[in-house]
Amino acid sequence: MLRINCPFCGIRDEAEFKFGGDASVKRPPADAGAEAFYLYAYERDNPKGWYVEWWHHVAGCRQWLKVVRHTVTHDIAQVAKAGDAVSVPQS
Amino acid sequence: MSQRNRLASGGRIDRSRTLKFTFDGHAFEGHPGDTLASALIANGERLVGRSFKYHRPRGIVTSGPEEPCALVQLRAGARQEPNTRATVAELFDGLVATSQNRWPSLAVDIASINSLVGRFLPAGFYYKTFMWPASFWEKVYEPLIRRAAGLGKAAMEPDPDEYETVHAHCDVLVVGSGAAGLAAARAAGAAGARVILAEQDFEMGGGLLLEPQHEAWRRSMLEALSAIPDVRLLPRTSVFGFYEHDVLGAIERVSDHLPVPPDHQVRQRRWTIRARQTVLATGATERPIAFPNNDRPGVMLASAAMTYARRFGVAAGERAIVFANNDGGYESAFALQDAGVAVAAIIDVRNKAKGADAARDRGIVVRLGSEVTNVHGGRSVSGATIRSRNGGGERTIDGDLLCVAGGWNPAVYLASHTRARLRWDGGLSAFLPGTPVQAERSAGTAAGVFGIARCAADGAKAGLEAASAAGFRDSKAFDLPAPDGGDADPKVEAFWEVKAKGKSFVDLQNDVTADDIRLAHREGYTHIEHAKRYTTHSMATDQGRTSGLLGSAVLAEARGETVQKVGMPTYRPYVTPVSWGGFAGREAGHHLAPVRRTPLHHWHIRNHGIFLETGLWLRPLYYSATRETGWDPILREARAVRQNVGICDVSTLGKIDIQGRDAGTFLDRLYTNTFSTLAVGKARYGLMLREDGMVFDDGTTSRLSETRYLMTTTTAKAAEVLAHMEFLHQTVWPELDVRTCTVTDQWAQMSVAGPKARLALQGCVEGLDLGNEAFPFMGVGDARIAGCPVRLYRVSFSGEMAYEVATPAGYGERVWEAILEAGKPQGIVPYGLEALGLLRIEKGHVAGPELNGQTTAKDLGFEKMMKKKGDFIGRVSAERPALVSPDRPRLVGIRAVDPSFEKRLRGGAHLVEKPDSKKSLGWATSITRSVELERWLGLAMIRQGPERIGQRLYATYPLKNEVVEVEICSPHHVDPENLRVRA
Amino acid sequence: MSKYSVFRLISEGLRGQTGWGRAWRDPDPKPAYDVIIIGGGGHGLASAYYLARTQGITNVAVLERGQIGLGNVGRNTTIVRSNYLFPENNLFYEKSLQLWEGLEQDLNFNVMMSQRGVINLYHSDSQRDAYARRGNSMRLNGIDAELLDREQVRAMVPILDFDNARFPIQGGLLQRRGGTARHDAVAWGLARGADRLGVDIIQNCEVTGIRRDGDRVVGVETTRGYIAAPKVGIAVAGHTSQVAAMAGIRLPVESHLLQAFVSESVKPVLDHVVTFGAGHFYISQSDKGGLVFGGGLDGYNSFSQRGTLPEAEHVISEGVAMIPMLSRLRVLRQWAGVMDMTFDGTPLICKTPVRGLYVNGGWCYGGFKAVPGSGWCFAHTIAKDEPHAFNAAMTIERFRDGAMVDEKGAGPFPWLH
Amino acid sequence: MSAPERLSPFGPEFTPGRHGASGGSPVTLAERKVDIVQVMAGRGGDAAAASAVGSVLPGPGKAEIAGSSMTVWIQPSGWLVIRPRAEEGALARTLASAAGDSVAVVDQGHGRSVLRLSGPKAGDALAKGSRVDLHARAFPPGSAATTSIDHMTVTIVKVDASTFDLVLPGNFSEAFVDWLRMAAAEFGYEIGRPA
Ligand SMILES: Cc1cc2nc3c(=O)[nH]c(=O)nc-3n(C[C@H](O)[C@H](O)[C@H](O)COP(=O)(O)OP(=O)(O)OC[C@H]3O[C@@H](n4cnc5c(N)ncnc54)[C@H](O)[C@@H]3O)c2cc1C
Ligand SMILES: NC(=O)c1ccc[n+]([C@@H]2O[C@H](COP(=O)([O-])OP(=O)(O)OC[C@H]3O[C@@H](n4cnc5c(N)ncnc54)[C@H](O)[C@@H]3O)[C@@H](O)[C@H]2O)c1
Ligand SMILES: Cc1cc2nc3c(=O)[nH]c(=O)nc-3n(C[C@H](O)[C@H](O)[C@H](O)COP(=O)(O)O)c2cc1C
Ligand SMILES: [Zn+2]
Repeated sequence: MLRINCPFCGIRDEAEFKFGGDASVKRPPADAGAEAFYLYAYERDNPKGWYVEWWHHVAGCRQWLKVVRHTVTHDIAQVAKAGDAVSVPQS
Repeated sequence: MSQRNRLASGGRIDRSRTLKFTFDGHAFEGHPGDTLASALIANGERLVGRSFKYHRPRGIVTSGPEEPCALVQLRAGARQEPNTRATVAELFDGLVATSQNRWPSLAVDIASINSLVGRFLPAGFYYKTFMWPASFWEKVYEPLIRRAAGLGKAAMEPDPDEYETVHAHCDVLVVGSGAAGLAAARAAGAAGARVILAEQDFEMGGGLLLEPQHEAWRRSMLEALSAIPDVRLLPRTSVFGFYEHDVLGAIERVSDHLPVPPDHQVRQRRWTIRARQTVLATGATERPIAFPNNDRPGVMLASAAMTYARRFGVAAGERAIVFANNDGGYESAFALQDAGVAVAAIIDVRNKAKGADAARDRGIVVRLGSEVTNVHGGRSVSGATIRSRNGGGERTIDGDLLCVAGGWNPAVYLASHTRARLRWDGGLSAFLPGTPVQAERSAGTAAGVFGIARCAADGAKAGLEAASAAGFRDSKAFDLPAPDGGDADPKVEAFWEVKAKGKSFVDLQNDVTADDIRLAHREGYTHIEHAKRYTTHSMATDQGRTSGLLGSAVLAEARGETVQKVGMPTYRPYVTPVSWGGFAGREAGHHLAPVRRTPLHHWHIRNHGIFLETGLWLRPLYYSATRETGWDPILREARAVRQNVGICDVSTLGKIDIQGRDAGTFLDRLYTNTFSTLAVGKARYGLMLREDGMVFDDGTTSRLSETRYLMTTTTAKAAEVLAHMEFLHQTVWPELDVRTCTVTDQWAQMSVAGPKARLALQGCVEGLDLGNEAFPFMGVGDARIAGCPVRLYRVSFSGEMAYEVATPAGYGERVWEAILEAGKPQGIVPYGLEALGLLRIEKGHVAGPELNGQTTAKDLGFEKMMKKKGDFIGRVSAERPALVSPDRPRLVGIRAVDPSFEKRLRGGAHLVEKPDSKKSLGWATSITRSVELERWLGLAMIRQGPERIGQRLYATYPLKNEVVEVEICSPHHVDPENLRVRA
Repeated sequence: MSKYSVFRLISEGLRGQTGWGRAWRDPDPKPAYDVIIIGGGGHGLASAYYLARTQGITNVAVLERGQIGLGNVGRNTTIVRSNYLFPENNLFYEKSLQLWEGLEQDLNFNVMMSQRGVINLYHSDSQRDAYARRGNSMRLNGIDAELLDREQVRAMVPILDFDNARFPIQGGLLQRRGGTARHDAVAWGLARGADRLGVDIIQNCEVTGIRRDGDRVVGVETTRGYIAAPKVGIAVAGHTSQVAAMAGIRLPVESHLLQAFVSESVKPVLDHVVTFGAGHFYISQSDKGGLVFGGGLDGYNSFSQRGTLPEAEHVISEGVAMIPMLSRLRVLRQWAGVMDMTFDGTPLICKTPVRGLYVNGGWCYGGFKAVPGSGWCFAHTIAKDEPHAFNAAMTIERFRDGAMVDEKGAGPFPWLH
Repeated sequence: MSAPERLSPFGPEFTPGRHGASGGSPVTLAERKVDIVQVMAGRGGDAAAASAVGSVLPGPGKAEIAGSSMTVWIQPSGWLVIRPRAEEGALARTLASAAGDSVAVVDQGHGRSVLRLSGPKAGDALAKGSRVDLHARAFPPGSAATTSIDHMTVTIVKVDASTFDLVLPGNFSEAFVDWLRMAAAEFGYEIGRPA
C-alpha cells in the first residue's frame, strides 16, 4: 500500500487517492494542432524508474498532487502541490 | 488407553482439565495447551493424512505452521475448514477433525495405488501424455485429473462467522515473541516508542517455551511489556506479508481456539499495520534431509519431537533414532531421553561432533560419519537402515520415531518480501536476510544468531535501533538472560541428501522427490524457478518452509554449482495462508460496498419501491404494491407521466456548486457549448467531452448569479466530473478564479413530469408564478413547498412538461409528499427508474448505453453543440479523421415494424440488412416498450444512421435466435418538435 | 529429440525416467539470424514457432533476458476465451482460440487446454444488454456465445450468492469454448516446438540496444554480444516501451501491475471460469485444486512485479461476496505481472516507423489467450512485411487517426482498461 | 419563515437504545443537530473568510472548537463552519453576505451530517476503520482529518480524549452507522438522542 505524503494532510494511504497519470505531459495551447494533442493524450515515456505523476487526494483535501515515484521500488522522492516544480532524482 | 504417550509431568499443558475431541470419528482426550497435533500424538495417532499425488501415508512432521503433512479437515458443517494444520489448531472441547484426501478411509486408501505406479508418474508427466486422442481430454483425462485434485473439502454453505479488518499504526512492529522479539519489544517500548508485538502462537515466548529455566525471565518480560501503555501484544497473530511503504498485513485468530466465536466477537481479525520500523524476530525452522522413505509417519523434525516433549508433555515415540548433520540433533535427543523416550542411536553424518561424548555419557549410541538409507514400516516407522558414509555395510535399527535435524532455515520470508536480497551463510548452510531495503531489521535466530542469551541481546539491540530510527533515543536497560551454557553450536554440515535407492522426498506435501528435481534438470528446467514449476516443489500449502532449501541444494548438485548460485524460489505473501473471510473482513455479502441512500429512500421502502443497485446507490425501479409483474407497473407509471403527471426521485444526479469570477469561462472550456452567456435564472443543457474527443458527460447547468452556477451531472459520472474539473482548474488553468464543491447530498431532487405537472405543482408551490411566461422552459426559480425551501428547474428528461424540484435533503420526504398530495386531482403517481428510462428512450435522450465512452458528439447528433470558437476539452482530438468518418455508427431511432409486441426488440441486438445477414451495421443501445407508439422501439447506433432514416433493417439477436424487422427513424420518437416541454 | 507419449513415459518408467533429454536446446547465439524475436514469453515463443511452422523461416532466434516463461506468460490467471465486442478483436481472438484447440497435438506437449466455459455475470438489465451486444456480435462472427438467465447460471454454478449479495446476479454471458490452459506448459511447449523446428532459444541474453542503419534495423546489442538480423520483432510485454525506446520509438503504452492469487488446493468446487460483473474479480479452479483468481490493475504505473495489500483486499472481498463459501478457505500466494497497457485496451501487432522492426505488445491483461493467435499473426506480419487481416487494426497509427478499438470506452487512460 | 423539522439522515432505525456486548462502558453515538456551511476562499480571500466566520480559521489538520461550534479545515482555503442548528439557511446567508465576493459559501447543512462518538472505547471502535492514526500523540484534541472509512469520505474531528465528531456525507450517514455498529459491537454501544 502506497503512503503518500500530502503537503496539506500529511502521510495518507493510497486508498484516499486516485491516480491521474503522467504529470510530465502538459496540455498544449488550444491552437497547437492535432499532432500536439495526439502526443499529449497518447505517447508516453513510461519510465522504468522515477516517474512524475498526478494523484488526486479525493478522500482528503481534494488537491491534485505531483508525486515523484519510482516505478520499480515504489519509493516516493517528493510530493508537491500541483503548481510546484519537482526534481527527479538521477538513476 | 487414553493419552498413552502423555508424559507424567512437564510441558505447558493443564493436566487438571480434560478436553474431548474426535479424529475420524474416534474419541480422544487432550488438555488445554495442546494443539490438535500434540493431542493426536498423546493418543498414539500416527497416521493423520495422505499425500497429494501418491496418497502415501503421512504423519506429523513439525510442531508449527510450517507443517506440510498433518493437514486435516477441522470442524463440521458450515464451519468446516479444509487443510488445517493440526500443528497450529488449538485443542478445544468438542473439536472434530477428519483426515482428508483418502477414500474410503485413511488406513485403506484406494488411490495409494498411485504410489505403486509412481515411477510412471514422474514430475510433469501430464505434460507428456493425455494428448491422444484429442477428444479424450475433456471427457476422460481431465475429469480423472480433477477427481484427483485438491486435498480437503470445502464447506459448501456460507460461513456463519464474522471477520473484521482493523488499521494500526506503530513506531516499531516486532514480529515474533521469542527471546529476540521480547527483548526488542521491551527495548523499543522502554524508549517510548509505540510498539506492536505480533506472535502467531497462542503463547508468547517462541523458543523460550521449551526452556523452563528461562520461564521466569519470559514472564517478567511479558509483565513489563503489559505495563507499558504504548505496547500492544497480539498473540495468535501471524504477520503474513511485508508490503511496500512499510505496511504489513497480519491475521489474528481471535476465536479459532473456541468452538464458536463468542457473541459480538469475530472469528478472525485482519490487521493493516503501518510501522515506522519493523524488527523481524521470526526465529528459524528446522529442515529435513532427503533419504529414502523419509515421509513415513514417525519421521519428524528433531526440534518438533523436542517441542512435543518439552512444551506439550508428550512423547512422539517410544524409541527414537536421531539423524543429524549438526549439534541441534543432540539437544533434541537429550530432551527426548530426559522425557523418558529411549534413544536408539544418533546417526550423525559428520565425522566429528561436539555432543558425541555427552551422548555416549548418557548411554546413547552415536554413529558418526553415518547416514540413514531407508525407513521401515508402512503406516508408522518401525526402524531404519543405516550405513557408514566411509564404506561398510548397512545395518538396521529398530525404532518408532526418526528425528531429523537437517539444520536451520532462519525465517527470512518477511525480509524477502521487501526485495532484500538473501545472503548465504556458509556456517549455517542457510540463507540469511541481506541488506534491508525497507525500514526493517532481523534479529535473533532469524538473523542467524543462536542461543537464548545471544538472541535476547541481539533483539534488545535491534529494538533499540528501531526505536532510535523511529525517533526514540531514550534507552532504558533491563535484564537479559545469562548464557546458560547449553547453547549448541549452530554450525551445520552441508549435507542434504542420502544417495540410496528409493523415493527420497524433498517436498512432502506435493510428493516431489529428489529424482524429480534431477529429472527437471535433465530436461532443461535447470533454473530454480523452472524446476519449482516443473516439479511443483515449494508450491504446496507450506510453500517449502521446511524443504525449500533442500530442493535448491539437490538442484545445485545436479547443476554442479553452489546452493547460493542456485538460490531459492521467490518468497511471496502469504507467510502462512490467510482465510478469504479474514481478508474480506466486514466487506462480505451485503456489506461488500456501503449503500448510498437518497433522502427519499425510506419513503420508497414504505411505498413498495423495488430497488436496483446503480453504483453504490439504491434506486427504485418501479413501485408495486400488488402482484403486477413484468412490464405492467412500468407501463402504468410511464402512461401516467405521458397522460397526467408523475414524480420521480432524481436525487442521485450529481450536483456541483461552481463559484467565482471566472466560473463562466471555466464552464465554456469544460463544455462543448457556451455557458458564460447564460442568463441568471436559466438552465442550459451542456455536453462535456474527454480530451480524446469522446463524450464524457451531459447535464443541465443553471446560472444562479453572475458568479455562481449549479451543474448537474449524470448519476454515474458525478464523482469523475468533479475530479475532472478540479484537475483542470488546479493543474491546467490555475489562473481562473473558480471554486467547486459537490452538493449532491445537500439536495433531494424530484422530477415532476407530465402534461399536468404545472397543475399539480400549482397546488403546493408558494412564492413562484409557474405560468409559462413567468417561468418558461429552462427557467430556474426559488419557492416553498409545505413550508420548505425549494428550487425549481424547468427541465425535462421525459419530453413532457416537467419541473425538477430540489429541496434540502432533510425536507425531501415532506416536499415529495406535499407534491403527491397536491397532484392527487391530476392522478399523480411516483415513477421509478424503469419508467424514467422508457420515457427518455421514447424522447430520444441519450444516457448510459449511448454515453459509453465510445461515442463522439457527432455520433450522437450533437455536432451543433460544438462551438466553433474557443478552446474546450476534446475539441482538437474529436476532429481526428477516423472520428469524423461518415462511416461511424451514429444515433438513430428504431421501431419494430410489427406493432403487436409479439416480436420483441432487445437492447444489444445488431442491425443487419437481411434477416440472415451476418454483417452488423450497428446495434440497439436502448430498447423499450413504447406507451406513446404502442410498440417496441428504441435507440441505435448505426453506420450512416441518419442517412438510413426511413429504411427497413433487421434487428438480429442470435443469442435468442430472434430477428425483428425495424424501421430506422429519428431518435425522437415522441414530440420531435419539442413542443410539450414548452407548453 | 523424443516424442512425448504415454508409451514413452512407461518405457522410461522402467528405467527410472533417465532417458529424457532437454525439452529445448541451450544454444549460444549465432552472429546473425533471419529474424530475431526479443522476448521469450508466450508471444515471443509463439511468434518464433509460427515463423518456422507457417512461414517457413527457421533461422530465427528468441532472445530472452532471463529464463523463458517467467514473465507474464508464467504468472497469469490462464483464462482463454474469444468473447470480445468488436470484430477487430473477436475475429483475432477467435483465430487464437482455434489455434489453442489444436495446440497440444500441434506441439506434442500437453498444455492442458481445458474448455470448461467462461461465464461473465451480469447484475442489471443494462449490463445484460451490453453483454448481449457482445454475444450477438460474436455469434454474427461465428463464435459461440450463450446468454444465461439467473436460473441457468445457478444450475451451472450453484455456489454463487444469488440472493443475499450486494449486487444480485441476474444472469451471465457464457462462452463454452472458453476455459483455461496451463500457463507454464504453454511457454515450455512452444519453446520445445520452436526448437524442434530449428529456432534458437537463447536465455540470459538481454537486448540492450537496437542497431539501425538509417531507417532500417540491422541487429541488436545484447548482453551476449551483437547479433545481426534484417528483421527484429519486439515481444517483451511489460517492457515494450523500454525496448522500443532503444530504437527511438515512443508508444501509446504504459506498464501497470496486475495481480493474481491462488488458494490452498481443495477438492473441485468450481468447474467454470466465472467473472463478477459488479466489480473486478474472476476465478477458476486449477486441475491441482487451487482456486486461481485475480482482479483489476493496481491503477498506477509499475514495474514492481510485487503484490499489494489493497488489491488483495479488494479482490478477495469481491470473491467472498460472489462465492460466500470461499470464506473459510485460505489464500496461499499472491503475485503480480507487469502489463503493457495501451491507451484503448487493444494490442499492437504491427510495423513500426523503423523498417524491419515490428512490435507485438500492448497486451493489457488479456494477452495469454492471444498467445497462439498473436504469434501466428506476428509471424505473418514479419514474414510478409504487412499485417494479416486479423491484426490489420492493431496499429500504432490508430491513435493518431482516431481509430481506437476501445471495448471499455475508458478512453486514453491505460490504467482504466 | 422557519422551515419544518427535517428528517434525520440516519434513518428510522437510528433510535436510542443499547446494543452489542453488554457490560463495560458502551460507545455512544448521537446525531448532532447543527448547521454546516462550506467556506472556500478565493485568492486573497482568507482574511475575508476569517472575518465573516468570526474566529481564527484553523490550518491543515486542525479544527477550532468553541463549545458546540467548530470550524474545521478541509482543504486549502476551505473550511466547514459548524454551529448549533438555527434557522434554515441563515448561517450560509449571513456568512455569504459578510464574506463578499472573494469567498464562496455553500450550505451543506443537509449535505453532511455530524455524528458524535464518545466513551472510553470510542477511539478504539473508530480506529478499526480509520486509516489516520488517532493515537493521542499523533491526533490530539483539536485535530481534524478527512479520510476514507469503509469507502466513505469522513472528516474526523477530535473534540477531547474520548469524543469524536464525524462529519459524514449525508447520503452515506446510514451506511456509516451500519459500519460503526459492527465496529463497536464488541464493546457495546448506545445510540443517544440527537443533540
Ligand atoms: C496476474 C495476471 C493475470 C493475467 N490473466 C490473464 C488471463 O487470465 N487471460 C489472458 O488472456 N491474459 C492474462 N494475462 C495477460 C497475459 O499474461 C499477458 O498479456 C501475456 O502473457 C503477455 O505476453 P508474453 O507472454 O509474451 O509476456 P511475457 O511472458 O512477460 O514475456 C516477455 C518477455 O520479454 C522478456 N524481455 C523483456 N525485456 C527484454 C529485453 N530487453 N531483452 C530480452 N528479453 C526481454 C521478459 O523477460 C519476458 O520473458 C494476465 C497477466 C497477469 C500478470
Ligand atoms: N528448538 C526450537 O524449536 C528453536 C527454534 C528456533 C530457535 N530456537 C532457539 O530459540 C532462541 C531464538 O530466539 P528467537 O527469538 O530468535 O526465535 P524464536 O524461535 O524463539 O521466536 C520466533 C517467534 O516468531 C514467531 N513468528 C515467526 N514468524 C512469524 C510471523 N510471520 N508472524 C508472527 N509470529 C511469527 C514464532 O512463532 C516464534 O514464536 C534461540 O535460543 C534459538 O536457538 C529454538
Ligand atoms: C495458474 C497458476 C497457478 C498457480 N498455482 C500455484 C500453487 O498451487 N502454489 C504456489 O505456490 N504457487 C502457485 N502459483 C504461483 C507461482 O508460484 C508464482 O508465484 C507465480 O508464477 C509468479 O511467480 P513469482 O512469484 O516467482 O514472481 C500459480 C501461478 C499460476 C499462474
Ligand atoms: Zn491532502
